[in-house]
Amino acid sequence: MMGYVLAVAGMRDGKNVTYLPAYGAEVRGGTANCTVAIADEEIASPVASSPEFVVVMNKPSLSRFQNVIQSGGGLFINSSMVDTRPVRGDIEIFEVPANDLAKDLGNGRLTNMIMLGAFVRKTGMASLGTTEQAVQEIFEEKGKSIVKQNKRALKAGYDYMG
Amino acid sequence: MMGYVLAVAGMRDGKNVTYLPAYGAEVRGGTANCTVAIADEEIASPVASSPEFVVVMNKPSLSRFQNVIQSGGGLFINSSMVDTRPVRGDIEIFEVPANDLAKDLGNGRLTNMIMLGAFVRKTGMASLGTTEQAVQEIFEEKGKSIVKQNKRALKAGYDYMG
Amino acid sequence: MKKVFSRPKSLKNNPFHYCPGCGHSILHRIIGEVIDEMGLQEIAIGVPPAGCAVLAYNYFDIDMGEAPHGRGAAVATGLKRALPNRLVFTYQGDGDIAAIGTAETIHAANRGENITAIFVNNAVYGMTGGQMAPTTLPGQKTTTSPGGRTEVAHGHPMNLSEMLALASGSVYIVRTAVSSTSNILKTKKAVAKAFQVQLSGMGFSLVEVLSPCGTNWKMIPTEACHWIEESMVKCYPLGVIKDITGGRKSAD
Amino acid sequence: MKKVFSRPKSLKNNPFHYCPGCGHSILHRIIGEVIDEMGLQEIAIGVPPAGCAVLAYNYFDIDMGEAPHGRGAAVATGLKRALPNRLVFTYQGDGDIAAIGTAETIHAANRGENITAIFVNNAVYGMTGGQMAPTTLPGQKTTTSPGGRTEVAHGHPMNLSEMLALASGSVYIVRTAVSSTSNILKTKKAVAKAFQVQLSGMGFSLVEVLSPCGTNWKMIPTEACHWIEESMVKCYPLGVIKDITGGRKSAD
Amino acid sequence: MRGNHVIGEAAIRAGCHFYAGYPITPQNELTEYMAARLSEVKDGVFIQAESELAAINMVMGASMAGTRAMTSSSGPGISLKQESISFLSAMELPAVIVNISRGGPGLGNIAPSQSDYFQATRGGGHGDYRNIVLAPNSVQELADLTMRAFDLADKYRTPVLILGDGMLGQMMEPVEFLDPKKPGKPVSKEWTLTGANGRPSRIIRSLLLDPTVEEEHNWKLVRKYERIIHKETLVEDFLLGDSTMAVIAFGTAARITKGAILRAREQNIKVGMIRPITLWPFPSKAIQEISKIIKHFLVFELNTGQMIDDVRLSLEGRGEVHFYGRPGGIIPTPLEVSRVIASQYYQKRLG
Amino acid sequence: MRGNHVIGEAAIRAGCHFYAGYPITPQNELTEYMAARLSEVKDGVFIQAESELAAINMVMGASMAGTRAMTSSSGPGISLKQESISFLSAMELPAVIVNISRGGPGLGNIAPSQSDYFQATRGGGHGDYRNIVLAPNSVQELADLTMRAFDLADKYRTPVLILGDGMLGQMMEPVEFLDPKKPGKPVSKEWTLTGANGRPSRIIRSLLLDPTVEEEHNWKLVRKYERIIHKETLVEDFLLGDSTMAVIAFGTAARITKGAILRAREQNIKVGMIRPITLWPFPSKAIQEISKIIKHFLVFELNTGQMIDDVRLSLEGRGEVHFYGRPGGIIPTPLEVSRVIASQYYQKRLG
Amino acid sequence: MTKKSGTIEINQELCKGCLFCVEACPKGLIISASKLNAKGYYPTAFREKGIRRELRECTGCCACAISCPEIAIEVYRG
Amino acid sequence: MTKKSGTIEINQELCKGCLFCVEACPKGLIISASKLNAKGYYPTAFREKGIRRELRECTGCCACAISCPEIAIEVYRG
Ligand SMILES: Cc1ncc(C[n+]2csc(CCOP(=O)(O)OP(=O)(O)O)c2C)c(N)n1
Ligand SMILES: Cc1ncc(C[n+]2csc(CCOP(=O)(O)OP(=O)(O)O)c2C)c(N)n1
Ligand code: SF4
Ligand code: SF4
Ligand code: SF4
Ligand code: SF4
Ligand code: SF4
Ligand code: SF4
Ligand SMILES: [Mg+2]
Ligand SMILES: [Mg+2]
Repeated sequence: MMGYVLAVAGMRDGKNVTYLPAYGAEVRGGTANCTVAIADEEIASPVASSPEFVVVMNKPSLSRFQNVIQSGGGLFINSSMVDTRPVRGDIEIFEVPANDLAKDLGNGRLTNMIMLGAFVRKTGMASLGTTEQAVQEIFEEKGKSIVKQNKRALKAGYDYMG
Repeated sequence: MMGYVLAVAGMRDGKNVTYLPAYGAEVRGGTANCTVAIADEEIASPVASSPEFVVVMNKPSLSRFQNVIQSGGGLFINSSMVDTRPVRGDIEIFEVPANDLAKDLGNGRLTNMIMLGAFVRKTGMASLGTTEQAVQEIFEEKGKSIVKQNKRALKAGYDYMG
Repeated sequence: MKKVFSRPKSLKNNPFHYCPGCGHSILHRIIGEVIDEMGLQEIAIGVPPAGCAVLAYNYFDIDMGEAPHGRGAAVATGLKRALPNRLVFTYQGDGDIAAIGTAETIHAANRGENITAIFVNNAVYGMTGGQMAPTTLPGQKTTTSPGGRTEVAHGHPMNLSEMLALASGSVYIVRTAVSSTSNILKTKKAVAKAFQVQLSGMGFSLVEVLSPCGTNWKMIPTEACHWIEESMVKCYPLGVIKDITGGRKSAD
Repeated sequence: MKKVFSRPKSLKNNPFHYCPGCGHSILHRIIGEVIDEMGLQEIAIGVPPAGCAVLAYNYFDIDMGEAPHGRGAAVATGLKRALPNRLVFTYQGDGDIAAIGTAETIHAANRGENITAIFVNNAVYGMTGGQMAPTTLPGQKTTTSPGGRTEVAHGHPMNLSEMLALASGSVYIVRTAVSSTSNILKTKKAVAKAFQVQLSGMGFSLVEVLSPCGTNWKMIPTEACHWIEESMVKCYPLGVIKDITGGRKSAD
Repeated sequence: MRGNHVIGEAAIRAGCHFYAGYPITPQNELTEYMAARLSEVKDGVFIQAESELAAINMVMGASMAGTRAMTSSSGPGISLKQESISFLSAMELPAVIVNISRGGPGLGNIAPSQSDYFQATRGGGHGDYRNIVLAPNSVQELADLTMRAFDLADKYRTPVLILGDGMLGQMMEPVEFLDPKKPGKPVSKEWTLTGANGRPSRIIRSLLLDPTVEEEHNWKLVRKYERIIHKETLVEDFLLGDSTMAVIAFGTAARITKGAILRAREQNIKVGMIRPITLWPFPSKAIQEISKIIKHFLVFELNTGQMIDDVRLSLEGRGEVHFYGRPGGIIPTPLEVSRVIASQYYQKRLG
Repeated sequence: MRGNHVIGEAAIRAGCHFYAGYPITPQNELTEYMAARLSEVKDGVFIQAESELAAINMVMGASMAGTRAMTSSSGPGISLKQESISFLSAMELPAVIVNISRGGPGLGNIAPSQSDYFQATRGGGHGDYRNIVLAPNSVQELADLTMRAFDLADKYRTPVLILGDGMLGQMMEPVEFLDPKKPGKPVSKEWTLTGANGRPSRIIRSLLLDPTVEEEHNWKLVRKYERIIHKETLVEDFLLGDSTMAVIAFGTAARITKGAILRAREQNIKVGMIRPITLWPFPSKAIQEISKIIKHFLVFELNTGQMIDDVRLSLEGRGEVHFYGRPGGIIPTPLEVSRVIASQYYQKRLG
Repeated sequence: MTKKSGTIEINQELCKGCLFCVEACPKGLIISASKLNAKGYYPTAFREKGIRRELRECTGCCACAISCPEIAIEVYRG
Repeated sequence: MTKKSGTIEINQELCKGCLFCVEACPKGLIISASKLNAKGYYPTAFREKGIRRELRECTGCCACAISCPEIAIEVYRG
C-alpha cells in the first residue's frame, strides 16, 4: 500500500512513475516488497539496481535490502519491529517507531502510512498534499473513516520527522 | 486380410516383408487398401512408387490404383463387383468373379481369400502351401471351421486360375 | 396418395456413412424431424463431437461447429452465451461426454447453462474401433477389455445422467433408446421437450440415447437392438431422470 | 504430570505458513495424529495439491509427491496401483478437486480406486487470492463475484461429494468441519475410518472438510468458524453421505 | 493502472465482449478485472470456467459466434490450452490468449520469467501452425498491443498470443488508451455460426480426412503466415546508430536492458538494442539488415536460451552471438546486465 | 508384427509394468496390446484412463513409485499432456511417452505426418526443459528404441518421447527383440516414494518458490541436457561417402528417402542421407562435420518445415539448405522424392 | 372406403440391409432381396410393390420408415 | 484427589492469535496477551500459568489444544 500511494502521488505530481510490487499472493508468508521509480524522464527500467531510498518494515527485509542502497541514499527503519542496524556508514538512517505510533492512533494496521508520512517529509519525493490526495483517491471506496484514519497516520509520520 | 496373409506367407518363406495397411479405422466407409513389399534384400521403402501387382476389389479402387502399376505388371480384378476395365494395354489383367465364387462356397465374406488364391497362383509371390500355413496361423484362434472355410476359398481362387 | 414419411428438410441429401443399423443414423433423422417440426433450422447451431458422428455436419443442414473431443459443453456454452436466442445443442458419444468431457459437462449443468446435450450411449468407443468406455457393461468384451469388463480391473459402468441430475442447474434429464419403433418415437418426444426447455430459458437439458453399435458389439443390427432392450436397460433404466420444468423437483 | 497433547511425530517441526486460524493447519495436525495412531508413517504417501496447502510436504514427515493442479486422484491412482500395500491419500482444495479435477476424481471413484481423498472445502480459491470456486455459496462475495455469487450469472454451489456417492466404486464419503472442538474430533474419526477403508482394500473413500479461510472471507478466524456453522452447513450438510463398508448400500 | 488491469481495459475498449478464465498467479488481477468490468458492458459475458481447458473452449464457441473473445492464464494453464490452440489455428478462429508467464517448468514459481518463448512461438500444440505472439514491455504497450491483438486476430482469423510476465502484470505505470483504431473496413465475418437464417448453413471444422485436402489446408495456412511475416513484424531499435554491439531482448528483459544500456553508455560503451515486439513473426529481416554493420550480438533472456535460436536463424553465421540468461524468476538489475555488456564489449575489443 | 504391437512388446520386455492410455487413432493397437499383454505380466497394470490428461498423471504417480511406466497417444492427445510433461521434466521423473502422430493441426486426419516435430523437440509445455526424442524408421527400430527409451529415461530421470507416425504404427515387418541390455549397473532409484520405511521421508515436487533455487534447478537441468547432448545423440549416415548432396530426413520420411536415393543412384546422382535418430539431442555436430565436405542439403519432412530450423542452426550458413515438405498425411512415393532430388541436383550443377 | 391403405418405396441403393424394417412391419411386408446393391449390401424389398391397392395389406403406418436408419423408406397413405 | 488437574503451555512464538483456544476453553482460562510476538501477532496466554496446582481450574481437557491450528499448545494432566 505504501508504495502504491507513493506511486499515485508521483503520478498526480505529473511525473513518470513505475510501481512494481513483488508478490507473495500465491503463498502466504514471506517478505513482501515493492519498487517505485519516480522520474522526470521516461523510466528505462522499473527494476532498481540500487535505489536511492529503502523503507524496511521488519528484520528479514533489513538484511535483504540494506546493501543495495546507493551510497549517499537513505534507509527508513520501522524501529518498533527491527532492533538491529546496518553497519554501512555511507547512508543516512531514519528510525520510525511505526507500530508504537500506530498503537497511539488506536489502529495497529496503520504502520504503512506512518512510514510513508515520514518518507515523504525526508525525501521530498512527493508533497504531503499530493500524498494525502492519493490516499483520498485510493481509500475512497472503503469509506470515509478509513480515509480519515490513513490521513491521520500519514500526518503522524510526517510530524514525527518534523 | 488378404495382404496380411500374403505378408505372413512371405515371412514364412524367409523373405524380407513389409505390410502397410491404409486405415479407415477412425471413420466408417472409404476405400481400404494395403501395400505388401516382399523382397530378398532389405526393403528401403515400404511405400511403393509403382507396385508390380495390384488387386482391386471394387470400382473406386480400380480408378484410384489402375495407373500406378508398373509397366508389364499385373492387375487382379474382382469381376463380380467391377464392370469397367482399365484402358492401359501394358499390363496383364486377371479377372476373378470373387463374389460369385464365394456365394458358391456359401459364404459371401470369403472374397478376399479367393482373390489371394488367384494371386499367388499367377504371381508365384508365395506358394499355395505357405499361404495355407499363413491362413492356419492367423485364423487359428477363430476356430477350426473358419480356418477350413478360408483354406477352401484360397484353393477355389487358386483353382479358378488353373 | 400422400407422402407421409420422407427425409426431413433440415438434413442434407447425403447418404449416411455409418455402419448398417447404426443408432447415429436414426438419431440424426429424429433430430432433423424435431428441428423441422419446431421450425428451428434457422436458429439451430449444433456442436458435433469427435466420435463416429464427427461428420454429423455432412448431414445436418444447419450451422455446425466442431469441438475438440469432450469439450462440446464448453464450446456450446461459449456459443450460447454469445448468442442467447439461438438453439445450441451438442451431440456427443459416451466416450466424449462421460470420459474425457466429464468436467465440462458437469460444470455446464451445474452452472445451468441453457444448452441441450444429446448423449449417444453405445457403451463403447465406436470411432476408434471398439475400446471400453466408462459406460461399457460388466462382462462386455471390448478391444481393451478382451476378457470382458470386470469391476475389479476396469471399474463400474458410469451413470453420468444420474450424476447430472444432482447438479442444481440441470432441468430436464431423460434416458431413451432407439432400439424399436416405439422407443424411437419416445426419443423424438424427449428431444423435442429438451429443445423446448432451452427455448424457454430454463437451463441445462440432456437426452441420453441408448444406441446400437453392431459393429463393435460384434452383433448383427437386429441383435444389437435386442441387446439394448435386454441388457443395457438393466444398467441404464429408460425414463425421465429429472424434470423440474413443472417447478417440481424430482431429482433422482 | 503427563504430557497429554503435543505435536504428532509424523509432522515435521516446521511452523505452518498458513494464515491465522486456517483450517489447513488444523487438518494437517489431525491427519498427523491419525497416521501416528494407526502406525502408518512408514507406508503413507501423500499427494499434496496446488493450493494453499501446496507446501504440505514441508509439514508431513512422510513421503509426498506433488500433483499438477486437480490431478491428485490420477497421480494417486498411479502410485497406489504400483504400490498396492501402501496408504495413498490426496489432499485437495475445493478448487482443485471440484473444478479442474472433477473428471479425475469422479473416474477414480467410479473405478473404485483404493485411495483416500481429503477434500478441503473453504468455498473459495485460497492460494490465488480468493476467487469464486464451484463451492462458493450463493451471495458470497469473492474477487471474481464482487457483487456476490448469483445462481443466474455464476451457477449453483456444487455438491461434489453427493455426486461421488453415486459412483458405484466409492465406499465411504463423509462431510465434516474443523469449526469447533467437537467437529475437529469428528473429522479425525472420519479420516481414521477412511484410511481404514483403504487399508482393507474396499475402494474409494473421501472426507470433505469444511474449513475456515478468514483471509479470503474477510472475517477474523472465530467469525469464520461461526460462518461455517451458520451458513456453510446449510449448503453442505455435515455427516455421512455414503457408507457401504457394512455391505449396506446407503447412497444419497 | 496495473498491467493486468490495463490488458482488461484495453480488451474491452477493443470490443472484447467475452472472457473466460481460470485463476492462476500472476494473472489473477486480469480475471478479476474482467469479472467486474464485463458486468457493466452491454452483452458482456464473463465466465469463470472450471479449468483452463474449459475456458479456451468457451472462447472457441464465442469466437465461432463472431464475438471478440479472450482468455488468459500463466504457464501451466497455457500448456493445458495447447490442444485447443491447435484447433483454433486449424479452424482459423480469431482469439486473444494472454500468458502472464511465471517461472517453470512444472509448478515452478510465480516470479517473472520468459521461459514460455518456445511454447508460444513454436506452437506447443500438435500440427503445423504458428500464432502471432506480441511481447509488450511497458504498461502502455500492454494497452496498445492488446488492442492490436484483437485487430490482428480478426484480420487473419488466427489466435494471437500476448506474452507478458509477472512483472508486467503487476507493474503500474500511467497509461493512455488510444481510441480503438477506426476499423478501416470492418472485418466482415461471413464465416460465423449464427444460425442459417436466410443463407446456406455453415460448418466450422478442423477434420480434413482426405490428406490432399489437409495438405492444401496446411499450405493455405503457410501462405497466410507468410503474409503475416511480411506485413506484421514489429521491432524497436534503441541507440543502434553508432553501436558496435547490440543486445537483443524482449519484454521485461528489454526493459531492464534499456536501463543497462544507459548505464553502459555512461562508460562510453557503444551498445544499442534490438527489441522484437512480435516474437512470431520474428524480425529476422531487421536483424539481418543490422548485421551488415553490427557483428556482435548479446541475447539476453529471462530463461536458459530460447529466442537465441531465432537470432541465430536470422543471422546464419553473419555475426557473433552470445547469451546471457537468468531463468527461474530472477530479475537481474540493469547494473548486472550492464556489467555483462561491458565484459563482452571489452573482451571482444569493441571499445 | 505390427509397429504398434512391437512398441508394446518391447516396452514389456524392457520391464515396463505400468501403462495408462486413452484411445486415439492411429495408436489404438498399442493400447489394445497393452490391455491384453499386461494382464499376463506379474504386477502388470493397465489402465484405460478417462482422458489423456489422466493417463499421463497416472504415469506420473507410477513413476514416483519407481515403476517403469509408459503412455501413448497421437497429436491432440499429446497436446493435452503438455502440462504434465513439463511437470515430469521439472520433477525429474522418468517416463516413456509415445506419439504415433497424425495430420494436424486440430482434429486433422489419421494419416501419417511429422508435424509434431516442434512440439516434441521444443517442449510444448511451459518452462525451460527438453525431452529426449527418438525417431525410429522401421519396425525393428521401434523395438530397439523403445527399449532404449526406458533405459535413457531412468538414467537421466527424464521423460523420453518416441515420435512415430501412423505409417510406422500400422506397418508390419519382421522383428527381433534384443534381450534387454544387461543393465550394467541397475539404476538405483533412491528418490522414489515408497513410504518412509527405515529412511527419512522424501518429497517429489516442482514448486520452487525462491527464484534463486528455481534458477539453480534450471541450470542443473541444462547441465543434464548438455550431458545428454554429449553422450546420447544418434544419427545414421547413408551412402554419404562420394556424395555431393545429402538429404536430411527422419522417421518415415527417411524410409522413403532411402528408396528415393537408391533410385537416384541408378541415375548416377551422387546423393546420400543423414538421418537423425535422436531429434533431440539433434545431431548438429555430425551435420557440421559433414558440411566440411558436402555443401548442398535437402531437408525432406512430412510437414511444412520444422526440422529445417535445426538443420540451419547446425549449419549456420555453412551450406545451402533446401526444403521439400508434404504435410497433411500425404505419403509421397520414393519416385516423387527422387525426382525432387534429381531436380535439385541438376539445378545446382552437382552432377 | 374406410380402411386406410398405404404403400412404401424403398431406395435400395440407400438401404444397408439392417433388417430393422423387416422387424418393424407389423404385417411382415418387407423381405430381404437377394441381390447386392452397389455398396455391397443386400437391400430389402416391399412385398406389395406393384400390387393393386385393394389387395394391399400395408396400412401406411410408417413403422418401417421410423425404424430405418438410412431414410431409405418413403411412405404414402391415403 | 479425584479431580483431574491440568496445565497448558502456550508457545507464544508459534501462536498467531486466532483466538480459537480462547473460544474453546470451557473455563475461560486463556486470554489475549498485549504484546506482539516476533511474527507480529498478539499471542494468547494461559491465565493459570505459574499458579499452584490446587488452585487451578484447568482440567487438562485439551479443548484448547485440539482447536489450535498452530500446535502452539501442549497440555499436561495428572
Ligand atoms: C483429444 C482426443 N483424444 C482422443 C481422440 C480419439 N477419439 C476420436 S472419437 C473418440 C471417442 C469415440 O467414442 P464415443 O465418444 O463413445 O463416440 P462413438 O464413436 O462411440 O459414437 C476418441 C477417443 C481424439 N479425437 N481427441
Ligand atoms: C493448471 C493450473 N491452473 C491454475 C493454477 C493456480 N492455482 C494454484 S492453487 C489453485 C486453487 C486454489 O484453490 P483450492 O484448490 O480451493 O485450494 P485452497 O488454496 O483454497 O486451499 C489454483 C487455481 C495452477 N497452479 N495450475
Ligand atoms: S462403429 Fe458403431 S457407432 Fe460407429 S458407425 Fe458403426 S455402428 Fe455406428
Ligand atoms: S488464504 Fe485461506 S486457506 Fe489459504 S492459508 Fe490463508 S486462511 Fe488458509
Ligand atoms: S408402412 Fe407399416 S404396414 Fe406398410 S410396410 Fe411399413 S411398417 Fe409395414
Ligand atoms: S431399415 Fe432401412 S436400411 Fe435397414 S433394411 Fe430396411 S430399408 Fe434397409
Ligand atoms: S486444557 Fe481445557 S481447561 Fe485447560 S486451558 Fe485447555 S481448554 Fe481450558
Ligand atoms: S488457538 Fe493457538 S494460534 Fe490460536 S490463539 Fe490460541 S494458541 Fe494462538
Ligand atoms: Mg460411444
Ligand atoms: Mg479452496
